[in-house]
Amino acid sequence: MTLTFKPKAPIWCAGCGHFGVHTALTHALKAAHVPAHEALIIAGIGCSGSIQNNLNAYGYHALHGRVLPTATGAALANPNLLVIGAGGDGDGYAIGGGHLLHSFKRNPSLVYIVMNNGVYGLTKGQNSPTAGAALTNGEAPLDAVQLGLSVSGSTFIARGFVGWWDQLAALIREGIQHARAHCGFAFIEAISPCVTYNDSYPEWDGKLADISQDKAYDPADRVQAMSRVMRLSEQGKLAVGKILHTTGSTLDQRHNVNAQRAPALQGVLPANNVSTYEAIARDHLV
Amino acid sequence: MTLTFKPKAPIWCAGCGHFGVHTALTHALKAAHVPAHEALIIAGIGCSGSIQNNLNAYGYHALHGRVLPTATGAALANPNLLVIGAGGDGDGYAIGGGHLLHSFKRNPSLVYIVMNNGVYGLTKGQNSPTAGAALTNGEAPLDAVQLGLSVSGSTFIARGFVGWWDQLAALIREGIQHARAHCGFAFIEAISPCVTYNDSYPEWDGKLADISQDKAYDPADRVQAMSRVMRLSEQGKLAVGKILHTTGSTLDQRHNVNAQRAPALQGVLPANNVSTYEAIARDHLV
Amino acid sequence: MDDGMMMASQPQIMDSLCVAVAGQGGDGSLTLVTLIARALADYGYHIYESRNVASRIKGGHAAAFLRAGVDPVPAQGHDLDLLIAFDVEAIEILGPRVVENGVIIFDSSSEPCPMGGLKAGVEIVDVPFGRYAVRELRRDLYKNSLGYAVTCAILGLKGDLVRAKMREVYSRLPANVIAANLAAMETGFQVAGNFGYRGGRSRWQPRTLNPTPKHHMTGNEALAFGFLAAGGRFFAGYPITPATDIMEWLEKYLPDLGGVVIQAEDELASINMALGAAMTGARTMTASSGPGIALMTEGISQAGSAELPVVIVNCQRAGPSTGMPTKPEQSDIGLMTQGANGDFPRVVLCPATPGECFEAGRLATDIAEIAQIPVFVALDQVVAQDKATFTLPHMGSLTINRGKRLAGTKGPGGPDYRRYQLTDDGISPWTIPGTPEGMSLVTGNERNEWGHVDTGPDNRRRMMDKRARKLETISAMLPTAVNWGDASSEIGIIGVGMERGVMRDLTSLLAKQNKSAAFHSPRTLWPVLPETLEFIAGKSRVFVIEHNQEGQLFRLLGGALASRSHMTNITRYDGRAFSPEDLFRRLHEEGADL
Amino acid sequence: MDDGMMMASQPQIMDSLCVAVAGQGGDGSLTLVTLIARALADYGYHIYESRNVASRIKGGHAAAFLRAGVDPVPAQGHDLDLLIAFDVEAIEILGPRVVENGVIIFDSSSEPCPMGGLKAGVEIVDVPFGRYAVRELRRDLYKNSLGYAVTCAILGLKGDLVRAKMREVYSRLPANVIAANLAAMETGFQVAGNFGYRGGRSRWQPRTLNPTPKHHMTGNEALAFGFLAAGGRFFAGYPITPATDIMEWLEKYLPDLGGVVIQAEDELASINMALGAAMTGARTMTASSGPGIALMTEGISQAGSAELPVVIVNCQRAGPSTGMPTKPEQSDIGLMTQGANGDFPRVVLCPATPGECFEAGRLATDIAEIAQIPVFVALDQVVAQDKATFTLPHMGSLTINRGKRLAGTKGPGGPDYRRYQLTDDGISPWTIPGTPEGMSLVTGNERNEWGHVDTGPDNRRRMMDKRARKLETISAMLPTAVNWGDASSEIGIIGVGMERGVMRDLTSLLAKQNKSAAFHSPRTLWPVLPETLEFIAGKSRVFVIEHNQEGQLFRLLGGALASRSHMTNITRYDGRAFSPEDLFRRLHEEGADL
Ligand SMILES: Cc1ncc(C[n+]2csc(CCOP(=O)(O)OP(=O)(O)O)c2C)c(N)n1
Ligand SMILES: Cc1ncc(C[n+]2csc(CCOP(=O)(O)OP(=O)(O)O)c2C)c(N)n1
Ligand code: SF4
Ligand code: SF4
Ligand SMILES: [Mg+2]
Ligand SMILES: [Mg+2]
Repeated sequence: MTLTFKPKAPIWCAGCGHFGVHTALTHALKAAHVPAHEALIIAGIGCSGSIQNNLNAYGYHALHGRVLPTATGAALANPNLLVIGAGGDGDGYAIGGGHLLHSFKRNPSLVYIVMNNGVYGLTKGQNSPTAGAALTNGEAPLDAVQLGLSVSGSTFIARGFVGWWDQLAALIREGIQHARAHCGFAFIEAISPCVTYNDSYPEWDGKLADISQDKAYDPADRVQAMSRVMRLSEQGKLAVGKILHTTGSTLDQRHNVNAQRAPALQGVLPANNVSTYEAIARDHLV
Repeated sequence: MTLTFKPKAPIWCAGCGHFGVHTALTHALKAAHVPAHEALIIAGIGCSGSIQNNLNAYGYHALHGRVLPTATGAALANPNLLVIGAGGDGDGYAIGGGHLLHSFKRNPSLVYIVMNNGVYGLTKGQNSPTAGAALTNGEAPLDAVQLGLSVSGSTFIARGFVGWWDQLAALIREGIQHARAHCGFAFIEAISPCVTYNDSYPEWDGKLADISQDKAYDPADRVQAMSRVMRLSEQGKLAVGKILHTTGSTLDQRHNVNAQRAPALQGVLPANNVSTYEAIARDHLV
Repeated sequence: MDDGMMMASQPQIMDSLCVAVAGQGGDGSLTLVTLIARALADYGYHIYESRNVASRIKGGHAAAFLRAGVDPVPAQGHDLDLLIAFDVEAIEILGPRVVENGVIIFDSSSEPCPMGGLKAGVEIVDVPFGRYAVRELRRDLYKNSLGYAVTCAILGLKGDLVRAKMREVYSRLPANVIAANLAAMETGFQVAGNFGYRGGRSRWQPRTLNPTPKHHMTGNEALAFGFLAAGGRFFAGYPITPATDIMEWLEKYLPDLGGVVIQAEDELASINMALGAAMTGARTMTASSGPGIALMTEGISQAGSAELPVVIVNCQRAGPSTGMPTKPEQSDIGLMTQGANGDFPRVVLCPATPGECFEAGRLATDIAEIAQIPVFVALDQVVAQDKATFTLPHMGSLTINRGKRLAGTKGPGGPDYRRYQLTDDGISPWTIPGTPEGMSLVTGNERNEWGHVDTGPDNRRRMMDKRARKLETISAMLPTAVNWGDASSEIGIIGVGMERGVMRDLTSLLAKQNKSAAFHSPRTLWPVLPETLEFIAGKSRVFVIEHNQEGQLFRLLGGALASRSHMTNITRYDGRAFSPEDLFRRLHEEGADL
Repeated sequence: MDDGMMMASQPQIMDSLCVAVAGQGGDGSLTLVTLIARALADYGYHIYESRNVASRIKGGHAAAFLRAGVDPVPAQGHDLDLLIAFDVEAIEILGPRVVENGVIIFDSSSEPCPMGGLKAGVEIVDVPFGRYAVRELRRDLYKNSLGYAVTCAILGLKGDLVRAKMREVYSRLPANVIAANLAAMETGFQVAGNFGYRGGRSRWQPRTLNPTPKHHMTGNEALAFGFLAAGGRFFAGYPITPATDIMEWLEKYLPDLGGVVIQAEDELASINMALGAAMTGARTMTASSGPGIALMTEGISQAGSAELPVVIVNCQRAGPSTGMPTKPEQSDIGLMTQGANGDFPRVVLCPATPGECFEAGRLATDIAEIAQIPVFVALDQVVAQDKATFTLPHMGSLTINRGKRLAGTKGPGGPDYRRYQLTDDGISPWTIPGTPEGMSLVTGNERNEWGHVDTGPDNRRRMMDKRARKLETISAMLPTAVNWGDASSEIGIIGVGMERGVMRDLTSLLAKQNKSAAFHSPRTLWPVLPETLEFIAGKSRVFVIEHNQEGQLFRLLGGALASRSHMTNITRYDGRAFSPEDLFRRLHEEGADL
């Protein structure tokens, strides 16, 4: 057997929420039976952005904020891969906010996990877009779940909490299945407290509302999902669970990309394409 | 009287929707009694991004996609100005999408008008994020109104149609009043067809739903506004009118910026600040 | 108008011809030039087309140019034989460039043609286009069809051929539109006839040359084709003048080959999508112009650090910032060669003709993958958008080189696989995600051979040195300069991109005076090749011609150790190309003994 | 342990002292160094502090250094007199740097101190920190307080002073935490006593120097203060190592002065917020490091084109791309001097000490507004984050120069007001939005004097030339180099930023051997000043010392016409600073006759 890199132990502070995400993701990959070499983890920059070093899979450390375009390029070029983007809330919602918007809209078949701790961990504690109003002198925090619901192309939106470990793993597993079945973009936010700069563990218990408990809740109904999440938010609560799960046009479909037809999977030797190239050349004769 | 630059005649194609925005904005500025020298128009790059050349006001031609950060910087530095951002849908929703998100969240007291024609006019007809699914092979268009509603910090969201000229002017006027009263971010999308590359005039009449006609509609209720807009969208309709009008923490408040206290309004001569500077220096003695 | 007057002399044998069509943006001058070009190409002429437009959709002075010749045409000429002017502004701007005894076809619908500034003997053919076209919906097209016939009659082109060409060019339009335009063309023949151009009487007489079929492409198109032919299958871009054509061309051809063209939400997304695709092993490109390239620099540095192959095309336009979007410049040389954070190996190619653009697209794709680095292709608006006839290489003869890419599904062979293995040539064998047991960590941080972060000083030095060695390894692949003229001349003239053509024309201009110089036109901008330093060292006087203000190429050569005591910089930055006469004058002003 | 053994010799008079505190990130080494520094400063010592940390929050080798001297300290030294090591890794990495007869205080809680690689006579003071601190909540702090007392006892500092300093430094902590740490300190004194350091017996004896109060700031802090003191009132930024401190410092002080510090969503927003604020007339700055500066280049080009004053600080770290975020480098020289689209005038200052950083912050703000251009201040991680004692200028003596800014509410005076008026010095008088009758169009496109788009070639040339003239106009304001050493030496040594300090130390090292050289340390990187070219021309051998791989400064000087046949480049890019000994060796290897 060839020896490739060995995953390292995480370097997070003891108690960091990101450990929980790491464990949940490891379990979800196993539960979804993803062979190690078919998974490509594309991580952001931040404390969260070292998770790829700790997993048995292909890993890429993207630029700060560019997890999603990178992941989109990779997933479109080779749809046989399971591409999993993973990063922080600063990475994904501040510098990467525009790409998130367009990923919900484009609906590429990949998974994106955001580790939300309300803070920039690696740069030592500045507010992230999800920092609570108490920290921001009254600025309302961003709710990426609402944002995702507002973009009509989105198909899978969930939120978990590292404290509720098994639910988080299950949500990630479902997201993986969504992406692997080429149903589109699976967005999962993990509430993952930063014990060093924004220790919010104590707050969450009372604040999280697990929507999956409600048997009547229908994740296929976007409008109701939105009302529910918004009403909860008015009550100071954050919805957790599988919030949206529906179907829609995917980026891969629109580009006609699949296991046979994809950029990384073509025989690109000129010799195999001479007649096509000659036809193109003829188009430009005068 | 000093002679400054003379506004030029617009250079748009005959029939371009942007003429309608120009007229509506001119009237709104007059109706809101804004002195010419107190208005600063910050335009994007695109056909839409030449509107500042045609108005009697201070004008700035920003970088493509950077209308909002520029406008935020200007409005925060001098709150006595009425800062009006104006640009295209490519400028504002594609390359500028992340800034739009954060402007809804930050709620700076300024006006932002997006001329939505579903197309990149100046670069000759590529799809913009609002291009209809028929043009994009099934990708759902972005609805910036829904997006804005999903960000809980937003305070003023409206949509008009250049074909309904007087309503558009009235919406812009209200937006101007919102910003001038330092109530926050006034977002107005103007449906403004591009006759050359995406002549959608014929479509709009049947597609627009004027929400202001409904006397029971309450623009202060975000959740209801969202449901209404989403339901209309499911029916293939686009809501027009004043969709959200509420109050919230503004960026200027949080930074304690006002007519007396603002970066551009300070006496910055060192002589006026010697004692403060000395105190700071003392903080760093060992 | 005395219809016999201009016909007194014999028609002139057409060895070369310069035509301009000008009016307001949206008048469709480009279409008319295309029609004439296609007709002339049928006679076997070499063609060169260019344009000068404003950054707006309708209105503003807009001109299209055509130069035809029995020999390949290196650049747009300055002097005009024939001007088709749709308004007075067109006469004011271009009239003075019409040669003695040249012809102006003028749209006299609203005003008479102003005669001031015109040279002696210029014939004015007055055509009230508006009067004829007033009832037509597609007025521009109609005007062009009319003008086409008038022009072809004056040029002495065969009516049948002229008619056939129009049918061919308009073939995809609706039948009623074609019919209307064919009618307009016939009206045009009548108008020409009224001026005496009928029954075979004309001002020019075309040669019938060897009609070998030629390809006719812009630099952008040829570059895109070269990329595609090298197995390029992924393109991510964002519209921007003058680079958009590349995306549009690829959108037309790439999907059929299992490729993808994606319009990103901005340039940050384009470059990072490209990096993501590159990681999967797809051959990948993006393209933009100055403002977009500036946005991409962080991503380009990431490609350099993470060792990802990507081709970045920069169709340079006049800066700074938004500048003059439709005007040519070469003012991103500093940006491309040195504009990113940190040190990393990169290559900047600078083709000058459509044929070289094809080759650069092909070669850049190979070099990027072989060395696992970002490779720029630097065009300027002239090279990018001017359109010329040339011959593409034989498609059956093309090859590609995938460097140290390991076989698809097999493990990398050795007992262990290190993505960033230290090697003598600086290049690590690599395998793509999906390969069993090929797992790797790819990162923009400093790391050890396995891809794990490692900032230890020894590791750092080794990794930096490894990456730097790549340039040496691929040095033999870098395209060398085109040299011509009198190699023994004491005077050397250097220029890249759009300067190539005018340097060629200057050669002819000098030859007429029995003069010469040594010309050197690099095709690799970075690294600066030894041949250029040797060329400079071998002359007693060297002139560096370039389109920017600061002398960015001049500075680059100096930074690369060229001694510059005998070097002179000739710059231009007004958004206009040099004509050979301009260049000759500037060289003289700088004391060139020519 | 024989408690009399080490005390046999007389305590050494402390003229200079190098201390390191090292352990895992989060151990709080920085706090301990701060405490010691404050105590030594009270004796009148000059202090220099630096750090070496990994890019992670907890864990990873992390070290803090302190060098104290009776004279100002130019840089962190290499040799250590005293090492406080919290783990074995710290000994392995730093132990070999402890001088003969130096002292190591070692945390022996889990392992004994490894002795391999240590120099002769090094004394090990074994302190099982863990045993003492185990019950404490704030374990790190507790360890530091303990270590502080042990160290101070060994250094021979007066107990009262030592105690008072801790109270002072911890004054803002809760009372119970203070009490616990005071107790830890007393424990520390006991531990030291066990090793014989009690009753006035110590290894060193501090001098009592003229205790003039000194300011103690990092380059980042001093730079931020300079900006603020120059009337800087708007800062937009985005966190990034090692630039974040600037934002954090300004957040503390700017709001009280009616200023604003805004944390943007990314660097594109920061630079464009800065441009928006600059347009209103607020004096404006942003700061970042390589990756963020790369993202800002489009905006910087816009500042150049639209003629907006803005200061951009680049705290350079090791690239390429994410590289090594906490390590110093000078590898964005190309990016800052040439990395943006198009040609535009810009200035790059490069201060080397906190005092110069203050002045650079002040001056950059003035120059930006006077010339209406973007002005970079280039730091490297060492200059940015090392902390030294110096004396700030007298605040009452500061002045600012607003250039051609027209009076607030008055019209611009003349019969007409053109934002981009063509002037001999290239600078157009300007007025800010809100001024009645001062309306203007500001744009990044080429335009006429009024601000309307105009791409005509004559207008273009005039506008480009006008903008280019600005650099000439402000040339007298640009800070000149610091020169020292033997001006008549045939050997010249050039370096900027972090190289300054080591060049100073090298001077002393050479002096000990009765040798010398001419040292030249520019404080303006761009434009390259004539003084530097003259310095180079006047020497027979010139060495350019810099922290990057490609020799970016060397290339810059060559590009600026310096003849380089007698120039040698000495580069380093392993993330570590030179020590004077390193530099001496490298110079020798390159054949420097020193
Ligand atoms: C372009 C750029 N800007 C800034 C940074 C500095 N930076 C590194 S991590 C980070 C934020 C991390 O916060 P988040 O994404 O929330 O991750 P966390 O550390 O909280 O897990 C920033 C701003 C960078 N690396 N690149
Ligand atoms: C960084 C950058 N990328 C691309 C461009 C090219 N560009 C100019 S206008 C434009 C899009 C215009 O579309 P929109 O904003 O919708 O305005 P419209 O013309 O439709 O009014 C683009 C992509 C640019 N100027 N700068
Ligand atoms: S700083 Fe916060 S986010 Fe980072 S590793 Fe520590 S606990 Fe986790
Ligand atoms: S191209 Fe479209 S958007 Fe641009 S001016 Fe013409 S009609 Fe308006
Ligand atoms: Mg975070
Ligand atoms: Mg548009």
